Amino acid sequence: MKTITVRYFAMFREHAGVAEETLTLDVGTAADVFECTKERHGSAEPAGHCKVAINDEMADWSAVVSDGDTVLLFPPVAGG
Amino acid sequence: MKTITVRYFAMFREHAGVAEETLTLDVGTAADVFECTKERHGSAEPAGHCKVAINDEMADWSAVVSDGDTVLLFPPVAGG
Amino acid sequence: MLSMTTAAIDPDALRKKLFDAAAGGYCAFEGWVRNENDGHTVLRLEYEAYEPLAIIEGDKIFAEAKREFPFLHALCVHRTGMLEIGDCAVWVGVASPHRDEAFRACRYIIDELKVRLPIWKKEHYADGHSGWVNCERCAQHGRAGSPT
Amino acid sequence: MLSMTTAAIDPDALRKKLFDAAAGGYCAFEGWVRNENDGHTVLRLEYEAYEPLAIIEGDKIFAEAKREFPFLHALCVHRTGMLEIGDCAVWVGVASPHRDEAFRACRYIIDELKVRLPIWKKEHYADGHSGWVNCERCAQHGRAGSPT
Repeated sequence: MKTITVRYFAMFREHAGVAEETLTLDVGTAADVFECTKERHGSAEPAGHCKVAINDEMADWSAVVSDGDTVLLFPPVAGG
Repeated sequence: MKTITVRYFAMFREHAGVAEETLTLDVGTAADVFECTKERHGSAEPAGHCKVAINDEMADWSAVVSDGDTVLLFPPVAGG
Repeated sequence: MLSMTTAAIDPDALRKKLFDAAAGGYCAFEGWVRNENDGHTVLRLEYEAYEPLAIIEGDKIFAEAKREFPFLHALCVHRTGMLEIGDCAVWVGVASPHRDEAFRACRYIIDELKVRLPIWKKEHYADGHSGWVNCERCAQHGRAGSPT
Repeated sequence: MLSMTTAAIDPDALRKKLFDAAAGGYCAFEGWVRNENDGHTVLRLEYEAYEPLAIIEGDKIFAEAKREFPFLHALCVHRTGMLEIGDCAVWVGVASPHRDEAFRACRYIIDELKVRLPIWKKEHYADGHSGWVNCERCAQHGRAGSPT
């Protein structure tokens, strides 16, 4: 089990009802973290449309998360 | 013979030394007028790079000029 | 260089920062909050950004644009928070010796910025609903699961 | 709509004329007098125009742009007379619902305007010479025939 801090943005934050939470999860990759949060809070958004960062660096969904990491979940963007 | 008022712009005006002059010419088309002014004031510019207007309307070089017309000779443009 | 602000954007002040005696062409783009999207009457737009990563990604976009379309100076300011109709949400300006690079770099920057920066916008509609732009599936879910 | 002026162009005032609640994208282009052309140091630029036909041709260009890239509003102001380095010689602004039309219409207008309007510019160089831009053959003749 790993202790992971998850930060939610925009729609994801609204779904979760919190901007940030620290969870104890049995996960390997960033994609696993995303799946866990979907089970927890719901979302039909596929990972392919979303982006993820680990400890303030953009990452692939296949990136391995380590105990103590902060994972940022970004729904589809629309700047400008 | 036709009485034609010729107006010169930019470099053409500098060549001619006048902005406008009224000439009595034996000409048929706007191109003929241009040739006459080249003989009179000099210029190596081919008509293809220049534009002509007759009585404030853009015209083709093949347009026929009439007695009393004003012919405007435009060297190559470069706005902006 | 990209920066974020919650204050009103001042295009004229930004434009003056790009002045250069070697610049012959200047191109600017502004995104304004408009009153309609996809058939819905929009009352206002709410922008949220994650600034630390937006700045980093913005720097990458500027570097790519400069490599591709060499320009002299470029700036971009993106506003966040609640914006009203007509407000300027984003401003991009580019100065270069000739106009082609100015137009192309400006277009590249705004195009990339819209799809790569961690910035989200929520439309508030006349009918009382609201929705996150570009987030159709999660918005669908949102409608089914929670009345946001 | 195109207009000509001998006074300094005020981009911010012009930009405000294009505001529209239905506009989501705004693109502007400015041509600035730069200090160099073709390896020559330029001190200033002199613009001459034949306004009656410039206005007519400008209207045609705007109509073409609007047909091709439907926009809400567009304006262009071209300055004439003697301009110094850094002065704005021409300003084009376009507002449209989406950014693509704004960029494309703006580009179309400035591109066409530069080759179609009866406007001429004379560069004044640091070495004391001057030359009409785009008028190489008559310039050659000018150098040979008269010391203008």
